[in-house]
Amino acid sequence: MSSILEVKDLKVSFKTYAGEVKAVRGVSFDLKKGETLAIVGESGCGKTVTAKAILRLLKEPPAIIKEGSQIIFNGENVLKMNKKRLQHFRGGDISMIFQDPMTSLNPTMTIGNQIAESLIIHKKIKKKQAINEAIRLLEIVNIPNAKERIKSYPHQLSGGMRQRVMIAIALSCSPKILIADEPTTALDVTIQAQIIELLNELKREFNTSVVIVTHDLGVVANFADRVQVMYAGHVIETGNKYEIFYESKHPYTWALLNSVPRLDIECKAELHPLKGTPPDLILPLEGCPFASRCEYAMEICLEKKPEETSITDSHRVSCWLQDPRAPKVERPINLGGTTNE
Amino acid sequence: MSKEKLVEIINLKKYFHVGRNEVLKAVDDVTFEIRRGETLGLVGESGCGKTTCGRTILGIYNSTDGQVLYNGQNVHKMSSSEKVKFKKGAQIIFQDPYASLDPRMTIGEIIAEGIDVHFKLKESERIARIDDLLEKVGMNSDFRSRFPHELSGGQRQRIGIARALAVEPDFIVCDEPISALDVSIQAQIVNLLIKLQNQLGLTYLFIAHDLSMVKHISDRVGVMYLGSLVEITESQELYRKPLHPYTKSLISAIPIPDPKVEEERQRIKLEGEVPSPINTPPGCKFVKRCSYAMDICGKVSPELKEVEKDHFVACHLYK
Amino acid sequence: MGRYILKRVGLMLLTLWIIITLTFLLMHSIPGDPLANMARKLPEQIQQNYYQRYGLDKPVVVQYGIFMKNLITKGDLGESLVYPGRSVTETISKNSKVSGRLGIQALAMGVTIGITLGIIAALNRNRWPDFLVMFIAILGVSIPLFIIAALLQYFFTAKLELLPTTGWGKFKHTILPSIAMCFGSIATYARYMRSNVLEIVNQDYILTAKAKGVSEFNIIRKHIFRNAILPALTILGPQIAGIFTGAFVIERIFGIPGLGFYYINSINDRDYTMIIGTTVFFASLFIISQLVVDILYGVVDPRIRVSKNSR
Amino acid sequence: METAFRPVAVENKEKEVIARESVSYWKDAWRRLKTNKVAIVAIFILATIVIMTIIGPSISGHDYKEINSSMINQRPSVEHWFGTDALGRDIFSRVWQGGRISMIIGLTGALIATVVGSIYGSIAAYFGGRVDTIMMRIVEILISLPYLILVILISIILDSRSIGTMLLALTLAGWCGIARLVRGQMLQLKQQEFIMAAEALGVKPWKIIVKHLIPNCLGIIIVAISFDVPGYIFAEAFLSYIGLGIQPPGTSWGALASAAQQTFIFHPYQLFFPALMIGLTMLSFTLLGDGLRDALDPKLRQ
Repeated sequence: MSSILEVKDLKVSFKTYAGEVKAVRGVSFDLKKGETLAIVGESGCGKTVTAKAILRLLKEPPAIIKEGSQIIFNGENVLKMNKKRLQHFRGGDISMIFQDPMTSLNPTMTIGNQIAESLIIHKKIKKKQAINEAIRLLEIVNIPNAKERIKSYPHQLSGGMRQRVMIAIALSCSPKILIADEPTTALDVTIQAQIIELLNELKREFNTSVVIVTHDLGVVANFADRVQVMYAGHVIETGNKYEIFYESKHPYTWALLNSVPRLDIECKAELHPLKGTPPDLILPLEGCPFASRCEYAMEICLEKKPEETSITDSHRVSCWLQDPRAPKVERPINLGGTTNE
Repeated sequence: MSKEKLVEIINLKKYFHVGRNEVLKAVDDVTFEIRRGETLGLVGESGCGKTTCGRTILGIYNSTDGQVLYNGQNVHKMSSSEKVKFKKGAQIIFQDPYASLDPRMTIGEIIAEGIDVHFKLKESERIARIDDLLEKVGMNSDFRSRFPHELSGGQRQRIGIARALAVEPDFIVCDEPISALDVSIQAQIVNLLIKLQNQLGLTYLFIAHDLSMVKHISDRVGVMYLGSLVEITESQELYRKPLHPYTKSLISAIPIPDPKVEEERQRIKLEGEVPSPINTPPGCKFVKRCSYAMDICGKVSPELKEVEKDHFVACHLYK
Repeated sequence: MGRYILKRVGLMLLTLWIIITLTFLLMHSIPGDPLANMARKLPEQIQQNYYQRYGLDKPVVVQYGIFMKNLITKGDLGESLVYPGRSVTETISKNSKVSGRLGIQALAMGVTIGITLGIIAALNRNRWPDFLVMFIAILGVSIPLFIIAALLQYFFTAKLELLPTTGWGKFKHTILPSIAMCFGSIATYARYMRSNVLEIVNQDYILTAKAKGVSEFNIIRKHIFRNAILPALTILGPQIAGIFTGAFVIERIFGIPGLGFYYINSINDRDYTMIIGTTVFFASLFIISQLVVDILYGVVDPRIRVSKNSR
Repeated sequence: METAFRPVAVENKEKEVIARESVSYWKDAWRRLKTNKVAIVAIFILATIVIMTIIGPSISGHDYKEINSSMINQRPSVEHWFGTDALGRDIFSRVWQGGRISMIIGLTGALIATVVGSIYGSIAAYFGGRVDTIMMRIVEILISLPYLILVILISIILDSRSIGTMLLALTLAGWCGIARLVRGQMLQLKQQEFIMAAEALGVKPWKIIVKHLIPNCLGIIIVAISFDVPGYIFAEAFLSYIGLGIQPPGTSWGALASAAQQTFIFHPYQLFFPALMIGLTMLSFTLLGDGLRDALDPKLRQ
């Protein structure tokens, strides 16, 4: 499989009155055709910033994409695109769904017009045709009464419906990549399940590559092929979902998996939360960003940033525990075995 | 755990008038009990009335009808001195760690607020008490002079807990205390709540929409849908053997962080969305989305019945 | 919607009645009576006639009854105290045309220029067009109207001799007064639009539009402009008030025979019937225009339109 | 190198630590305001003007009432720094004397309106229900009148010629805006969870008002004052212009400017100085208000 998107050494900072916040600190990854990549991490880890940077949606200033960062789509550097090309790229080649469906639709425009807008731009069709196409799209995303609904304004729809409209807009021009930034976080569980199922169906049908940004490991287990775990602007571990869920190597990944109770396991044992809080991204960071909260921290962790180690072709991790000189540490979770199937 | 009832909620109703002839039945005829020393979880999707229910139980909202008995006393019919005593016994922790602390007060002042109402302490004792409370929630005394905006979400939530503990309550309503927090921080707070419960013998009403977390922390769990309590039982039982069609689909909708389990899971699809809680028609509120719906469901609203030992469900499927 | 309008109109009539009553009673509560000052030197008999003619010999309540009856049945606001025989209603209807023309012209100019400048400023945030517009806007709210008017007169008539200083009748007479009057509106609208646009630029739906590949021009036109301009309607009410009071000063400086001009004269003459009449007229016009603005806002903004329909 | 791989105990794991220094709300706001150069310049200008209105009238050596028929309409000179008016009075002294009146009216007017409006608004918000409805209906009616027309009416009735009656006329309807603002803010605050928490703890109502509601409203009230002051100075100038203001020999910036406006074409300097002062004051208050709003707005705080 060939890569459709490659991100190399992406660095993003924000200028604030308190100082420079280094939100993304050298992130590299690639996305293969038809694959779903999940970017996982807690708020402030840089996952949303990374996603927005791919479409160049960050406001510059205050955001600065540092020199040397590369985002390559089909061999073309997104960061070097001119205005015209960028407009075609956005929506045509790649599109995005946002976290909060309540605020991501224009309140004074009917949803039909909002869907048609992108069709008119990218498919160069007439308004009337576009509206017909919009009705078809609404039917695809399972909105009942599409012909009537097309005339609705966003506030007349529920959160779940709005997110469906967002999906319809995103998929309207059959983009090659869909970026979904916490698409279900603002929704209720039953609606969340509906939306995930819809996305699952659609990505198969359209053969779209998906980057999903989320903090919900359940969604990841259900939806993703590959997972990338981020912490304080760094990718600390990446691998396919089995590697991450069953054979992860980074203490932070362990902690993430251990801090959520599982509905299907009968176990009243204490959760294993992470201690403390993530580092302040304004302050300089030396060594491993996770060292201050890591149970297995060694002296070197506080001094030197760990290099990336390859475990398998797909599985890579940045942790000093992988060094041959480091003590051997048992993975403290055993997710496979304790389920009561 | 004893079966002694600490709080009894009997046919509690809380309606809001939202316009001419429009009534929002946030809590509609709900009956359950909270036993001393237990954690009762209350789950449901947004708008199901779980938060309103918790606030009405504490008397923050007046009830429209029905009773809340705390140690046998009706919360909504207390004299003002009884009310002060009740407020010392029953406390609340809020959802939003940003809105629940006064931005103009120091952490010390926030925690001391309850102490000043219910105890007469000398200044040195007062400070010692604040430090002790900070210690209890895993923070040090440096925080006493800090302001809320300097704290992270998890830290603020700890302060919220310390504020509630300051009056030495035996019952705490935890109103979605973790839903605004990051996963790793959620676990910290949940562990803290469990630790405090064991130490102090607290009783919790734990309100949340995250069923996995509720199941983890609670002894018993109640499920609400559009203002009604549809099912209530022990937390393991609820997962093992959900009876109400809504509970079944709710459990089925929750993704499990385990790829192999997810691949094998068969989902019960729940179509449509939660209807508007304004001017609801008679009958079971779940009827429109229920795949087992019968004629009677649209006419008579089912009563909460004990169908198995300690397992209550409001559904016409169970006689 | 219909019910909403009905309710608003009802409330408006109540407000109007309160204002009329208050104005009337306040004017009649002045120590002595309205005529005391001017009629003092007149012989007893003439004074008597005078009082009778205006009904001032009757108790205030009766006077109020007569006033209301005439107002409601005939739209009659009485007769000028200072210029006997001159009907207040007629004076108002004649002079308000002049003021109306000037006011509408100034309002239209102020709103259009203000909105345009505000958008330009916001889209060039922290660059020179922004600073320039904000400078103009701040000057507009910092300098009293009569000083602006004086400056305009000085440059355009005394120095450049392009336009007439005072007078009325031709279009050229309206140019300077309109410019002077709309300064405040320009300033307010420019500031308001600027902050509106800046807020909207940060909304999520603008991000959605960008992600769709909408061009910058179309984002401004279709997404920013419409959302920014709708709330701008809500401050039209105070603007209209500003135009009214602006007229008092402007008409006097430029010697325009409008209602403001007569209002100030009647204040100086203490012509009470004229004051009552004109005040009532101004207040009603203002209240009605606010109502129209509100209803208009409900019609154009889908968010409000629908929520009112569903009620 | 091997020692580098010894596990270290990461200290202070149990207790939460914070890295940045402690700042209170007001201190933080002041820090923000200080970084706003425009606002600081505005404060500086205002301070200068206030000081000059106090000492200005007595430093030129000419009393502001002193008429000198041999020195009428003099241009600015060493003797008369800002020139003289049609009666030969020293404009320098008159500008500062007038400024005194204008500033008093602006500041006291805003203060009275703020106090009255805040109390009115908080009462309405606190009691809610019918009390609130009636109180706000009254405000709605007052607000639906053009403000200056109301001021004119009241001035005529009070036959205002002194500062006192003028202040009365200006503030009688001027508090409505603030009342609305404070009520809105209070209603919003009442819904906040920290107020609910205080109620749940059994804190007495008056203590909730004093400790929570008022401190949290102070920010917007301060901003409102700084935007209100120029409004009163403006209104005073307007009243003076239409002949309902301060009467000679007393004066104000508005009265000075309106007197000079008629002969502006011949003696522009007579208008220039009062107009400059009005403009500078307005400008400074507006800019200061902007700065305060940015500094006190909790939405921008992170």
